[in-house]
Amino acid sequence: MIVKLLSGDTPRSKILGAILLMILVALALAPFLFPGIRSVDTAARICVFILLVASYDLMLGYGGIVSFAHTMFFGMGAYGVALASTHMGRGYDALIVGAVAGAVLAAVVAFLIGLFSLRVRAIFFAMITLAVASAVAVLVSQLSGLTGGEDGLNYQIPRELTPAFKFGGEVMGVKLNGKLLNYYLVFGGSLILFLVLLRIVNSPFGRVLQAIRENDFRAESVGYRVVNYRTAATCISAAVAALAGSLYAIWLRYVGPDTVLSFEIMVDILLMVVIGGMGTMYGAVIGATVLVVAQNYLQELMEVASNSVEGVPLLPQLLDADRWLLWLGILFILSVYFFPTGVVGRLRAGK
Amino acid sequence: MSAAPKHAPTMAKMSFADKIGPWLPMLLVPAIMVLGLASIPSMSSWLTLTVSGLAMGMMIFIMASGMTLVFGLMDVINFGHGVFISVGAFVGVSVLMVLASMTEAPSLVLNLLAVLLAIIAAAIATGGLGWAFEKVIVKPVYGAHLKQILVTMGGLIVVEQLIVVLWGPEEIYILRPQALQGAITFAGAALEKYRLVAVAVGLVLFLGMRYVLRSTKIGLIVRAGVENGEMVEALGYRLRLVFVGVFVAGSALAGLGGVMWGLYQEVITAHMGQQMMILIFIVVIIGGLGSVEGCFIGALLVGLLQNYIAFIEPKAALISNIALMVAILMWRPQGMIPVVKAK
Amino acid sequence: DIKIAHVYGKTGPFEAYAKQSHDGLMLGLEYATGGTMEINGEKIVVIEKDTQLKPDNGKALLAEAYGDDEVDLAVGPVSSGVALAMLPVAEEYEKILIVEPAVADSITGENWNRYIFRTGRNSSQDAVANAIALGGENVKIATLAQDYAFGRDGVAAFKEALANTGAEIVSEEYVPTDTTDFTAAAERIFNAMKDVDGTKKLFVIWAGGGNPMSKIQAMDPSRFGIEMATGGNILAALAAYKQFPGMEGATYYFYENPKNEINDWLVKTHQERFGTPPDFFTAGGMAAGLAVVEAIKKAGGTDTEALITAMEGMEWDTPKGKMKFRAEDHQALQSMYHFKIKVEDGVDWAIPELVRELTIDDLPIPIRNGK
Amino acid sequence: MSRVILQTHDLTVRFGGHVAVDHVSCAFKTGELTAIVGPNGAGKTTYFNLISGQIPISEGRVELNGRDITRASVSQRCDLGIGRAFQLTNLFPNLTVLENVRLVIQQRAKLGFSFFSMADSHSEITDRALSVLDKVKLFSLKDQAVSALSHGNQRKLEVAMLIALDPAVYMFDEPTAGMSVDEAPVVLDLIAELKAEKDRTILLVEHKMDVIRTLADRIIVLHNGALAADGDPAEVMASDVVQEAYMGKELTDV
Amino acid sequence: MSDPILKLEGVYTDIAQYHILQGVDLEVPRGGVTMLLGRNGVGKTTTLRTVMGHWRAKTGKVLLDGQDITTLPTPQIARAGVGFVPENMGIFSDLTVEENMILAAVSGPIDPARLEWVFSAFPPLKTFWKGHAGNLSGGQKQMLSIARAMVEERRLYLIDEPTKGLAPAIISTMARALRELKEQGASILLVEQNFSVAKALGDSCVVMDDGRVVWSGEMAELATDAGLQERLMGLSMEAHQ
Ligand SMILES: Nc1ncnc2c1ncn2[C@@H]1O[C@H](COP(=O)(O)OP(=O)(O)OP(=O)(O)O)[C@@H](O)[C@H]1O
Ligand SMILES: Nc1ncnc2c1ncn2[C@@H]1O[C@H](COP(=O)(O)OP(=O)(O)OP(=O)(O)O)[C@@H](O)[C@H]1O
Ligand SMILES: [Mg+2]
Ligand SMILES: [Mg+2]
Repeated sequence: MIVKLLSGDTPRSKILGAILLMILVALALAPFLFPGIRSVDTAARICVFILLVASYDLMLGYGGIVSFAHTMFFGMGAYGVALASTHMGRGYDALIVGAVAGAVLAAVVAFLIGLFSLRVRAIFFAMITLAVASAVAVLVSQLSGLTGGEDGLNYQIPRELTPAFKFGGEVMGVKLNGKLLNYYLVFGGSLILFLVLLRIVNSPFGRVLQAIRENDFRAESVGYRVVNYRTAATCISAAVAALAGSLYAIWLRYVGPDTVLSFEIMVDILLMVVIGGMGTMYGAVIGATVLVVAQNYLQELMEVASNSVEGVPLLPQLLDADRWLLWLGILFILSVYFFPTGVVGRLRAGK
Repeated sequence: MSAAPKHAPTMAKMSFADKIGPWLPMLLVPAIMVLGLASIPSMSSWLTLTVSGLAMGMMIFIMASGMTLVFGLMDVINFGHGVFISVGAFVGVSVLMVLASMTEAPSLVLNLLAVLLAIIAAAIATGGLGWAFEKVIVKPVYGAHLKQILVTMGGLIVVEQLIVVLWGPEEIYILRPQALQGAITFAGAALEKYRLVAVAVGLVLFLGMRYVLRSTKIGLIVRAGVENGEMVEALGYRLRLVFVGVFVAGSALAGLGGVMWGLYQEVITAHMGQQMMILIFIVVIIGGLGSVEGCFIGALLVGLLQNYIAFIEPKAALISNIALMVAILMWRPQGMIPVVKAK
Repeated sequence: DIKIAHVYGKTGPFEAYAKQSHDGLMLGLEYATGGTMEINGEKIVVIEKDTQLKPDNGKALLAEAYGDDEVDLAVGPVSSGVALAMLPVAEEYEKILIVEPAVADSITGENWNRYIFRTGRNSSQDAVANAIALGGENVKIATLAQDYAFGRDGVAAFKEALANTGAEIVSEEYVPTDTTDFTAAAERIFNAMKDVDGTKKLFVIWAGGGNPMSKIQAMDPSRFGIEMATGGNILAALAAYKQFPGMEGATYYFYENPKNEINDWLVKTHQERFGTPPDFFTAGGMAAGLAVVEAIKKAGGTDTEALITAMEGMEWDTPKGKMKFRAEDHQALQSMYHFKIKVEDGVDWAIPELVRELTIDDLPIPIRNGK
Repeated sequence: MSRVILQTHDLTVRFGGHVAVDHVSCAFKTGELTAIVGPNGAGKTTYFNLISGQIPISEGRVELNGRDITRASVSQRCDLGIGRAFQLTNLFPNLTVLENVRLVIQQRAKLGFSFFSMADSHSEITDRALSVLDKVKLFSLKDQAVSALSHGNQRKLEVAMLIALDPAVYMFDEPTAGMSVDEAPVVLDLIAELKAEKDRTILLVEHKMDVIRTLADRIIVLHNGALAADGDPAEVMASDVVQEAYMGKELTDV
Repeated sequence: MSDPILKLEGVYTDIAQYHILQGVDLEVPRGGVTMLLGRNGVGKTTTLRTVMGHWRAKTGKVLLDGQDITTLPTPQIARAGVGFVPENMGIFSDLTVEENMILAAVSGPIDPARLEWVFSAFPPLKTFWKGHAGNLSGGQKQMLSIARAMVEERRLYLIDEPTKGLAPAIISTMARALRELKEQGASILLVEQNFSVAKALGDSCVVMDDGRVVWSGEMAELATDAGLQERLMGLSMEAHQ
């Protein structure tokens, strides 16, 4: 049954299995295990990013397609929900319309980009996606009347999903309110879509993608229409990314270019995929968890470290919480160094 | 049975299009200039825009030249290239501040000497940094683009933060050396004097790089090494050494670019190089990977087009570079003068 | 204890501003409590949170501050985008957010809610002050701004304020934020102004990096009788103003300009502790710190409703002289400074010498929150 | 019964000025094994490339079953029944041997766009793949990554993939190059077996004369891109063209 | 006979976790052509790559002219006078034929006389001198690969299956070229599947099976002893002409 849910793609390493299980449990029970606004927020982000990164892995790890437009698709989903909620007023219909419209738009745009440019070399495809993504970012900033420009949009979502909605009292010291429901919406949505992705990469379609990644020329000559497969992968990936964006928008109740469209997020996604392990899907889980936690808590950790080395020359300066980026950078380098095939690849090899 | 065989392969006459094809990119720059002339009503405006556009192109070329070596020839995507530009600028500007007596003197010779010293210092610093970068960060990821993007991004963040630790988070404002301030005006057009320096440096660099790549085997070794390093070593070349050398050279060029750009902007920040990266990528890619000539033409095109479009239709300036890239890739998916086949 | 959260972009491109802002806040608290850091015997605790300039982080961190850390009120952030994302959180938790130094008009405009106060200036204040400084009969002005909402709003506000001064806008140029080459924009402006009569000025509204001023100056606008003009800036940026002796404009703060006790103390203390004079955001941060203490004293505690009542219409002293939270939109009304650039040898920056203090009464700042 | 299945009319390609295939018109019948010989660089591989669609045609036409496929893409031609193995080994290097063959059969079964079935659940495909591997004696290596195979075994896999594709027209480009003397017969026997099935059309580029002598029904000779001879093996082999330009002096005379 | 130019003593080589070479002992006499024969996958290529330093011997020694080169970096092995024609040809396909050859001439510009000699063996290289090597036909690539090794004088040539894909006419010119190399005093270690070429060229011969050398001796001995051939390589006369 579990194997079937995982589409036969088991973690294939005891340690990996254990880690994944831990993450799953932690996320499933996050509001109870780690009560507190910030930690639940972090958990929700992890869920969204797992999904986002997994959708990227479908394209990159399985299809070998390097795209820099993934945040654009993410943003389409997010803005879909935001705009629908702004214009249709608060309500579930707005969420659904926004999410579906976002996903469809993302798929269509992916289709168009794919049709145009998946024929060219990988690196040029990457550059074209970069170009399109930055053009869209410019567009969002320019159409400030519609999109709120640089400032983004704040909007309302159904009351049942906000902290203002209370039902019952407390369970284990956790207030039962709309925020909790919202969290489980994000968690459940991400989980289901992740399992769907897992199924897709283990289907015959997924195998073809891998073959194309390995040798597109040969794949074409045994009869696979490479462009069609790549385009399909890009579309699916884009649509799922958009759905991840919608979940994020529902969670945050805010969208803005820095939050869903920036190149920084694109880099985060890449990093998560690679740290976790490309072409494994489970890598997304590990990469997203590690990185989101690091981004959120590294600073606090360093605060402590910095205080403990006070008096030593230069060290406190380097360990200053404001220098957290420095250490994140070092973490980047070390992780690529020590996990050349990602954490998942490493764990599987050393089983 | 048909005729007895002859040994030479059959050759047909090449069509005109086939013959002219390789030369087309060279014609693009003048073509754009003529187009500009046709659509800009005022002659003096056209002159100003054209000359300063070409000079800006030179500056972009200077910054992109290191990237052409490293990305084009070695196939290493160094996202950290931008931070080398920043480091170059910081080192160069620090040197210039120390040499204030030389830069504030109204003597062109003294001023240029100061700039030269700043450039040398910056190139040494970034070259050294490049050496460390290659050893520590890049070496394990040759051939893996994605990992290159990531580790160099990591390196970028680290170095950027180190700049902040060393120089502080504030932007630093500087003035150009005395004799390089202001503009010269001619025929109703104005051209910043500093841009003339950029043109000179850019031309020297262009010719120098061409010379080195054409008259030594270095370019060949690197290109061959990217395809099949084992074989290059089996021929007897110490590929590692060459790779390190080229990477260091690319980094030093970034340092040079940093000084030039810092003096142009007259304000430097740790992010300044990073902000130029997209433009640099565009130039390297539309030029065709590995081609110094392509990079040069690409940079001039970008410089000119930016100016023309910003003048004719400012709104379109937002995406003019991107549109240029897309147009060129549609025309030639490998870039204008590809030396290396893109993966 | 009295808990205050300072939620701001400590790391990232605005790091320098952030540091000033925080130093200022702490100095303000110190001055207002006479160095005890206590109000009515209760200790003030300041919690710092780094948004990394990301709006989503700003939101989460502010929620954490209100919800988990249970702070009494919050101050911040640097960037307008982050601030706008944070506004609804204050409303949701029904706690006060003092915005400092984000400038977007909409913070105390359309996106405002009653829990939001702002000690920092808004874009209109900048625009109106500059309009007064530059305007006059027979003055012809061209503007150059970044092509996004901030730049366009700034020009619109400037234009609106200029209407009463007799000056006229003859050309508006917008260029992409990442522009590095201003030749084309300058050329367009020159062409537009070439044949205009009157006093010709080119007013530049520019936020962040890039430095159009000196690049346009290098193209010798005086050929066409055009003078450059722009608002004030932080000290580091004033170095670049050395090319413009005699240039006029209006600024938010320059440490030599305000003459009052608090500013004297600020300049002296800052010089002692940090070895430099205080800057833009130090003054702003301090004003926020002073406002916090004043408000808590006046309200007699940290109850939100009491604070709101106390703060609406509250007047208090800052390094910039008297400030006043306007009751309608909670924007702090304050003086601005009309300056003229003087270049002195041996000073690292150009000096924006005071021409005239534009007081609260001189500055008609529109109310934009529909109240 | 044999009929013309594949036909090229004045097939030509130019690279710059170099005419690599020069107006080659030729028809191939079912059940026939045609050997294509010619000096290195004569255009044999290029001729294959034109038929299978790997490079665009400058002039002329290709017809399959009377249908003009000149404009069809590589994968379309593959669907229509043209299959080929490559001269320079060209596989999916990081997948296993089995996966390489499975992919081919899966495409034959038109399963590529099945998103939600599990790939491993299609056991009939796996079984077929295994039987093909068995035929080329690669069964024991089925779980090896292709990149770890020796050169000779990679050549065998190349052949296996073509057999798995089971097209109407088989094009082998020097299938035994680099295969040791005891392995080559395995592949040659397979080709002979295919030929015995009568309805297959086989095109074979080979440099080894003994192979051609035993297998070919017909030989065509390409020289400098042009068709220099076409006909019965013994006759063509004995002709001056072939002897002089192709065979050179016998090795023993060196 | 004088001491051998190349000598492998008990070489074991692993690739990843596989033990590929399992104690190879082999000698290449000075100034002769030594054939290295064996079925597919027995480790011939691995042996050559171990000599070049592409794979490293786990135990055992590789001696070039008496000098231990087991752990020397590849470029130094090459510069010690070893020319290598790898199995996959190692063509730099982005480079032109000319550039491939320029690179192959490690010690300076190409000697024109020698180049003419190379051209006489492989005329197509002259024709496509300025063309991209990646566009050459299979056989032409093979020629280029051999030509690269021949363009400068070497003490020892390691050549892996040079005749695959070559038309008979070219095979005979190539064979002539190899003989001329030998006459110039070079030694050659040649892996070959084409037995008639082996017979015609080889002076001595080494046969491998399963990662070991199972027979070595004079080529003539093997060439005339059908039983031995059958036993060592599964070669039977009827499979061959
Ligand atoms: N893409 C290309 N661009 C330019 N020339 C090419 C290209 N492809 C092939 N050629 C040239 O066309 C000629 C024919 O090549 P082809 O590969 O068809 O030869 P072949 O008959 O298969 O030879 P071999 O027996 O050596 O494999 C060669 O001279 C080659 O250099
Ligand atoms: N990269 C590799 N990883 C794992 N095993 C390998 C690798 N390369 C080769 N092998 C294995 O090593 C053994 C010897 O290979 P090698 O290439 O030396 O054989 P060979 O004698 O040259 O055969 P051929 O005549 O087919 O070229 C083979 O069984 C092969 O599967
Ligand atoms: Mg061929
Ligand atoms: Mg071999």
